[in-house]
Amino acid sequence: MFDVQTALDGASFDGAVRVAELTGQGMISLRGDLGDATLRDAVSALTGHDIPAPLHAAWSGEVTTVWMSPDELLILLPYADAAGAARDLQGKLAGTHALVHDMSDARSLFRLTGPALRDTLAKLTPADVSPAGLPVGMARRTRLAQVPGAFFLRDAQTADLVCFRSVARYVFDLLKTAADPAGRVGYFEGFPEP
Amino acid sequence: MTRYSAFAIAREAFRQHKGWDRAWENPEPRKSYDVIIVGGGGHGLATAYHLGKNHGITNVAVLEKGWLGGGNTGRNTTIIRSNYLQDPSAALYEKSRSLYETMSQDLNYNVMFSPRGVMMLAQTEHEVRGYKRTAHANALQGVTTEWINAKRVKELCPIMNIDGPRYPVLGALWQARAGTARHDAVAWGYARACSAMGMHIIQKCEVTGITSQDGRVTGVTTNRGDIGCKKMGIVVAGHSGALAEMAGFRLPIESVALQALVSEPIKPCMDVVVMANTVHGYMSQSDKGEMVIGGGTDGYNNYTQRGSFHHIEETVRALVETFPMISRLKMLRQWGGIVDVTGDRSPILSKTPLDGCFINCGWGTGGFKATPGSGWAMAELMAKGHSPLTDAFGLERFREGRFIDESVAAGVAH
Amino acid sequence: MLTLQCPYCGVQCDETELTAGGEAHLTRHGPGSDADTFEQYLFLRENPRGVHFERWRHAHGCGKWFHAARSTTTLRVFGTYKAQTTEPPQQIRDAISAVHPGWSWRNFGETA
Amino acid sequence: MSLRLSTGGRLIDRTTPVSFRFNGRHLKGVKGDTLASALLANDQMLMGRSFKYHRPRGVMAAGPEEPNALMGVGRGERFEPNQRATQQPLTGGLTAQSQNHWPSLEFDVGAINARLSRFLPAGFYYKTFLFPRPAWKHVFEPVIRQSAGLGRPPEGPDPDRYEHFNVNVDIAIVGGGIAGLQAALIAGRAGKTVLLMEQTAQWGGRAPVDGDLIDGGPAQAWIDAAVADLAAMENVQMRRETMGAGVYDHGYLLAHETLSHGVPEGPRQRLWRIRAGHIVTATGAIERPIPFAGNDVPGVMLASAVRDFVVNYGVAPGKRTVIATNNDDAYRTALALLYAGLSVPLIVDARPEVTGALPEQARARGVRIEAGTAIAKVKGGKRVEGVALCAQDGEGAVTEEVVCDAVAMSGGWSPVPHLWSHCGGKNTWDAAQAHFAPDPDRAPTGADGSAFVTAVGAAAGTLQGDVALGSATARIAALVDVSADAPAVEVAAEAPLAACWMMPARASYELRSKMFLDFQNDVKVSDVQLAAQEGFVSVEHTKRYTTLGMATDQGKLSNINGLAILAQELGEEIPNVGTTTFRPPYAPISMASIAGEARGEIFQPLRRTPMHDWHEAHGATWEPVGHWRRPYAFPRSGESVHDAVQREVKNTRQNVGLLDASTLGKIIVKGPDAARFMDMLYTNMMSTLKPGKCRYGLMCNENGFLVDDGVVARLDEDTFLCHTTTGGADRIHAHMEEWLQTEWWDWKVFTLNATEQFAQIAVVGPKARDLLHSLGGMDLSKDALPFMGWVDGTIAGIPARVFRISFSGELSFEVAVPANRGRALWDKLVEAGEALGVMPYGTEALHIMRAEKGFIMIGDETDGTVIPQDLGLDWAISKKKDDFIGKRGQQRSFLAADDRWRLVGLETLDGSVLPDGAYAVAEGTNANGQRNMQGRVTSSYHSPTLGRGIAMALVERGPERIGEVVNFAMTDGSEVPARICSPVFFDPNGEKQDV
Ligand SMILES: Cc1cc2nc3c(=O)[nH]c(=O)nc-3n(C[C@H](O)[C@H](O)[C@H](O)COP(=O)(O)OP(=O)(O)OC[C@H]3O[C@@H](n4cnc5c(N)ncnc54)[C@H](O)[C@@H]3O)c2cc1C
Ligand SMILES: NC(=O)c1ccc[n+]([C@@H]2O[C@H](COP(=O)([O-])OP(=O)(O)OC[C@H]3O[C@@H](n4cnc5c(N)ncnc54)[C@H](O)[C@@H]3O)[C@@H](O)[C@H]2O)c1
Ligand SMILES: Cc1cc2nc3c(=O)[nH]c(=O)nc-3n(C[C@H](O)[C@H](O)[C@H](O)COP(=O)(O)O)c2cc1C
Ligand SMILES: [Zn+2]
Repeated sequence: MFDVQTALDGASFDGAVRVAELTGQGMISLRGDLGDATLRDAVSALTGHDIPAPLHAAWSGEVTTVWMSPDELLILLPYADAAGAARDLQGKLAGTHALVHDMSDARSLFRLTGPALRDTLAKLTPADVSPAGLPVGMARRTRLAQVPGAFFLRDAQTADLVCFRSVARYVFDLLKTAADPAGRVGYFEGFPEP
Repeated sequence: MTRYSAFAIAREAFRQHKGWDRAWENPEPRKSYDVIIVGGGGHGLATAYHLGKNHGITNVAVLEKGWLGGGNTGRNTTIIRSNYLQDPSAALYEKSRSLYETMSQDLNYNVMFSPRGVMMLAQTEHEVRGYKRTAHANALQGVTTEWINAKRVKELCPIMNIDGPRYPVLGALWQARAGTARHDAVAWGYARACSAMGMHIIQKCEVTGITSQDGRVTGVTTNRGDIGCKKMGIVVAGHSGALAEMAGFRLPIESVALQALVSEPIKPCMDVVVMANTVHGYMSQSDKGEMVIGGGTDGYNNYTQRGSFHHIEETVRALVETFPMISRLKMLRQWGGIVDVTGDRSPILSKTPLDGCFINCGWGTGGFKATPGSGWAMAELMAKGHSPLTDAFGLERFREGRFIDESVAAGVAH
Repeated sequence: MLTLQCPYCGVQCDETELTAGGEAHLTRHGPGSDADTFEQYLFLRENPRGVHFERWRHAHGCGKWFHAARSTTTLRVFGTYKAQTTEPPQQIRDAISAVHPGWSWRNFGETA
Repeated sequence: MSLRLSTGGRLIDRTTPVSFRFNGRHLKGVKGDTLASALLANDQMLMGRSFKYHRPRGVMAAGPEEPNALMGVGRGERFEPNQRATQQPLTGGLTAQSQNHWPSLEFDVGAINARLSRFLPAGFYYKTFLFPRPAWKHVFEPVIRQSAGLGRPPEGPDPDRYEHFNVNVDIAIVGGGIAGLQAALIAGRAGKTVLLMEQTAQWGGRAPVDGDLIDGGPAQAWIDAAVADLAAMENVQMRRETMGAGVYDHGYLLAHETLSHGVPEGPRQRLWRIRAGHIVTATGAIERPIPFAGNDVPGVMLASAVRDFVVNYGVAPGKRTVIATNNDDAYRTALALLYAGLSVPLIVDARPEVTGALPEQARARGVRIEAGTAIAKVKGGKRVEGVALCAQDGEGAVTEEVVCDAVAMSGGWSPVPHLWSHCGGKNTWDAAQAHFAPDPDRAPTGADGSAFVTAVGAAAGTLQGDVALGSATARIAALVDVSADAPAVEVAAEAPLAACWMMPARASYELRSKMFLDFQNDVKVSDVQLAAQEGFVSVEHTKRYTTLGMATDQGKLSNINGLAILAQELGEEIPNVGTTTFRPPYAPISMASIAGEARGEIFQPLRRTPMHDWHEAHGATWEPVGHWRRPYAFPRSGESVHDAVQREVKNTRQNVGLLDASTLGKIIVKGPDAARFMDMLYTNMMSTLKPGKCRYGLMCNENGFLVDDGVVARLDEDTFLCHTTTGGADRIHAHMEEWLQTEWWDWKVFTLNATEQFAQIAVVGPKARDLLHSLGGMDLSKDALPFMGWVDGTIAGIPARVFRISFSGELSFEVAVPANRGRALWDKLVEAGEALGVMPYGTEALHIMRAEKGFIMIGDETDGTVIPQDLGLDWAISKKKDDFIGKRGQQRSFLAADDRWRLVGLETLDGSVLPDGAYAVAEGTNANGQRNMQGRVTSSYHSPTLGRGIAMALVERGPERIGEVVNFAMTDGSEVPARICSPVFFDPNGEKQDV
């Protein structure tokens, strides 16, 4: 896979939070009736866990499923597995009205780690990122400054954030500026996690 | 009416300014008038003025629900230009611009028309083509405009960053005789001139209903009683939908908030009006020194005269990029107006399904510049039933598909 | 700066996460419709000072179109509901009636 | 003279001197000073010049309401005009300059205006400068403009950084005085998330200065305890130097935080966008000046400001201060001055009788109090030298003169109603206190129709400490539904004030024309009266005619006095006259803070394709398309852009060229109803397209106008891949979703915008096939992949989908690969293509090649008013379909007319290139005197292939007029003849692309 080159080649930055582009990340978009039993089974078989509740992410092993809309899921899995998994899923859903597509290259994924996580996000998004508004496991699709983006917390100090590939540099630069240690806000750091 | 002049001021200076009379009278409404104009904004007043001046019709009342000029006339960024693309627009706006040139003298009221020049920046190839096209059209329409290069842009407006890393300025469409005017003075000057002709300017008089007989308008009901008329002009901008409903028809119009802001005043540093459409912002400096900045429209119907703050952010962001020096300048005040936007974003000057009732609306974000021309044309339409300047702006154009679409040349319409 | 709740995902959306889509409950008229009807459909708009039914899209979110009943003068929101319907739900109509008895909007409203 | 006292100053640290420069002079203050207090300590009473008359002005207030002491602060790129000296903390090395004078503050030529002021009343400019007409533009306006403005413009570019911060809270409290603190304590204890903000650097507001006793101790002790309690609550956040700037609909609160007054390490300012369940305004009250003649002479100040300077900064505005008042509160200033060892020779009280507890204390200390008395006139020019007295109930006949060097005035207090009012909160007139106060029954209402702002403390009209805490306690307890007790506050009982809108009550014109209402904009009592006389009787007219309240302080000191004068003049009650509209921001905020982080690289998102870096490294000149940047051309060193484009075209036609087509939209449409949906979306019949095949399609809007085009590939029976224009991808995807969700929601179709999943490279030219074959992996022969077909496979080891489509007329393949492998494929093509003469080409070469072939370009041939029929694309409009989006629109009379302007080609007779956008003229003029037109150029290029100018144009009945010569007008008035021809200039039979 020597010629697989993500948008930022795995760039990272250490500030009030650590920001790193994850390489080797694959993604599958699935649109379909999330209540459909065939679909649910097929997805669970692939991911190893149940379809997450609305506005949530669920994960097990190397696979994470993010609820994107009432009829859309985003499945995160190793890049090398994505194309094959998409084909398999497509196959299982042959008789079902659903759209499966390997989107591993369409988006960039950043991992944010550190206690200033919520403060950093709050500089960029209008979404409520307080512990009550964004508990661990909840996934929000929203706006990051001037582009669409989505994020969820894996734990109190770790968030995964996705954006479109073409704006990866912009989002990385935004995060870098927001996570500048000299711009510490200290707002959410005091907030209790519920 | 006391004539205004430097001499009159000197005279009054020595008698404690006791000799100035009311700029316009404050009469009680009569039972009926030949013509009622609903709406005491610039367009309504200009219509009344030209009914009298050009057509000798002076038994006219202008009914204003609040204070004169308190609608969009009193809250716009005052850009006056006529470099429009389509023939009917160019004709109307150029007529208007030329009337602005002599308005102060015509009205004996200094409206401070300042032909300092308006430039519309081209920051993409697409805009370059659009503006060159407009320049070509203008040359045939009798509108003097010019395509200028980036160097000339910088000479005319030294505070601009033409090498913006993101959108370098590629040139501009320049109209040297375009500019700004003192918006309130336009309303006041017209009101004074109308009043001098014997017309009635009636404020705090809200039209709440329109009466008709056999499909012909007969008058209005207002909070100050019923008033009869032979003809009526509805000139209420953002409130056109409500008035049309009273008259029994519907319009291709939605009313939305448009915002503007001013900075604190600073010493003169910008002598032209700049519109930057790629980044969405425009700015000029008033005679008092504030930077006058126009924002964007909300996407939703709204009558509150307040808008959403993110439009202010977008505009200011664009202008800080274009004029980096305003970064440390402070915003003094922001406000909103309710603009009436039509299906093709061009105005409506038209007869209506109700006989004797005419409508002038749909100026949206850009009708201040049209004030005198619109009044001129509307008066002609109302007096004669037809005007070459209004022909293309009839209500029927939507069903015919005959749009007058100005956005095609890349622009917003301020 | 409006906030509207998306009826699909439940998010309390900031206005900047939404795009506005104009009047709701328009009936499409295509080939074969007469000039009046077509003009009505494409151009002639409700523009009330008061309750308005309008369309929004949760664009920076779940991507779904929904409808809102909102006052254009107070900006009060009487409710939001999914777009896959040709008329506003009763409970929203009731909420409007509680505040604006006798209201009407196109074919809907109270026949007082 | 003003001076530093030897004792006192609760906010300063006398042991730490701070040096600064004012107008070039080196001065010293101490830590904790504001610029204003430090200047006063240096006896710098004169701090600026007024806007219109250039009158000498000193500091008048101690907070954001200050109208006069505006300074230019900082140097070079960090220079900032119009900073209020009262809010500028003194930092080491600070440089400040006074404003609006020439050549110097002391001697200002512009002050001539003050002498001419009788000729310059309100609105004088509307009445003059009328003749001769050209003189306005060339003489009068330039002169007026030269005198405009206050500070000098900043220089920029601003080296500092700014940011935004978004929070959601249950309750946001603006104002950290005792009322705000109490509100926060109650809400915090009730478990609400609370954000408490205070614009100054101190908690506590006026109480410590006014000497309130709370819970039996000094206010400061209670404040310290409250702050400690709040700091310990996890659900409460506290921010100082954070100003509530504006209240917007649905509980949106904007706040502005100052992080640095000097050279910041991080951001300089932060703009808070707060979504609050409820907003509490605890913003206190502002004292009103009294209109008397000479109330603007430096040394005349608000009584509370005098008190602030003495108590907070240990600075005395004067040694002998006369106090003018109509209320008891001003006596606190007298007492503070006495306590500091200063002299108060006289208190002038407009009330006929003066009895309260505070006056008694002053009397007991031997202060002379004159009841029913007024200041007839303040003596002095650049500083106060004395006052002349008269009876309040008279015309101003002077009874006595008193020597003094400062005057402290108080006309009573007005709540700060701005934030309450921004979003529609209404105020009622309180006659007893002579002010407007928020009416809790007419609060701003939010999304659910209920009130979302509550005013408490002095901001609610409950001015004194006891009632201020009382209202804060009662209202917030009710709001959060708890019970709470207010702490006990001991304050001196105050006797009622007597409204005093003018001193003396029946002042002569001479005096009224020296009584300032709006200090910064030089609006006097006589100006408001003139406005009323001339019929500008609406308060909004008066404001606009006189500019009252339009200065940088937005009338914080002047509005109430102004409208009281107006009411008096009209014989109306004050509430009938009403206030002007309150608008954000509360006090001015920097443009930079509004723009936030969006500057430099992150001004806007810049979308990059996987090959972006390669283009950059190879000298691409860019063309912005939406947020993308596409290479316009790849000039080599020494080559002009024009030459590069010509080379790129030639090379592509002769050898092989590479185009980065990744930005084209790629939308997948799938489902049992996909074909049916595609037939509605496109004007063409798409349902008949066979899997494995491509078709060029057109999309219109409901009006019938062409909005996008692109190649559609059918992937399988129920799946289509739609290519859109670069600018169209997001728009068209949204358009599809809109129709699916809101019109045909029962159709079984899913869409997915897969634009960024793929990098797409167009390999174009006679050697294109050779190049691709040289990479190995796929058979792309004519038989294996015929024209308008597509096939999946692997090229150079990379999974690829290859489309055989051509936008140039050449043999052409578009190769789509996963985006993360796009760069690798590009590199391989460049490397392998070297021998074949491969060159990249940009958008301009693309444009020229398509124009040589007569292919239309959305945005060039279309402009939102063009229908496909105009472009000769009737073949792409299915006649068999009953309906598609836009079909009905196209049937309207104007669109169906046969004299529409239609697409043709043009050849100039001399081979020259027609200018883009030129119009073809026709005979005569229209009814408005405009030259008639019969067409226009839509695209025009020098064709390197044909060696001459070619153009596409829309001409009236164009296709019927092939061979005819029409004239195109140049902007200089000349005309260029051109012959109408077919728009297909090159390879009309399409032989080159189909090999
Ligand atoms: C922020 C902003 C910036 C703008 N910038 C520009 C610009 O730079 N250049 C430009 O050319 N244009 C600009 N415009 C547009 C321009 O202001 C308007 O098009 C123009 O002023 C409209 O004038 P009018 O007389 O038609 O309407 P208005 O001035 O709005 O007058 C209509 C009047 O009708 C009255 N009325 C309403 N209903 C009733 C009733 N029932 N009974 C009696 N009276 C009633 C209203 O009170 C109002 O006074 C801007 C607009 C805004 C809001
Ligand atoms: N006796 C009188 O006539 C009289 C009159 C007025 C005030 N007072 C005194 O006022 C005090 C009342 O307490 P209070 O808390 O209501 O008022 P306060 O004036 O003590 O506190 C208000 C606080 O709000 C801050 N503030 C104002 N606008 C702001 C904004 N936009 N953003 C952020 N902060 C802002 C101010 O800086 C101040 O600290 C008592 O001490 C009382 O004695 C007395
Ligand atoms: C061209 C122009 C210049 C303005 N300049 C100022 C100004 O210098 N100071 C000010 O306070 N307001 C200024 N305003 C704004 C008005 O105060 C006011 O906000 C606006 O007319 C809308 O009215 P409203 O806020 O009363 O609704 C200006 C408005 C316009 C249209
Ligand atoms: Zn949603």
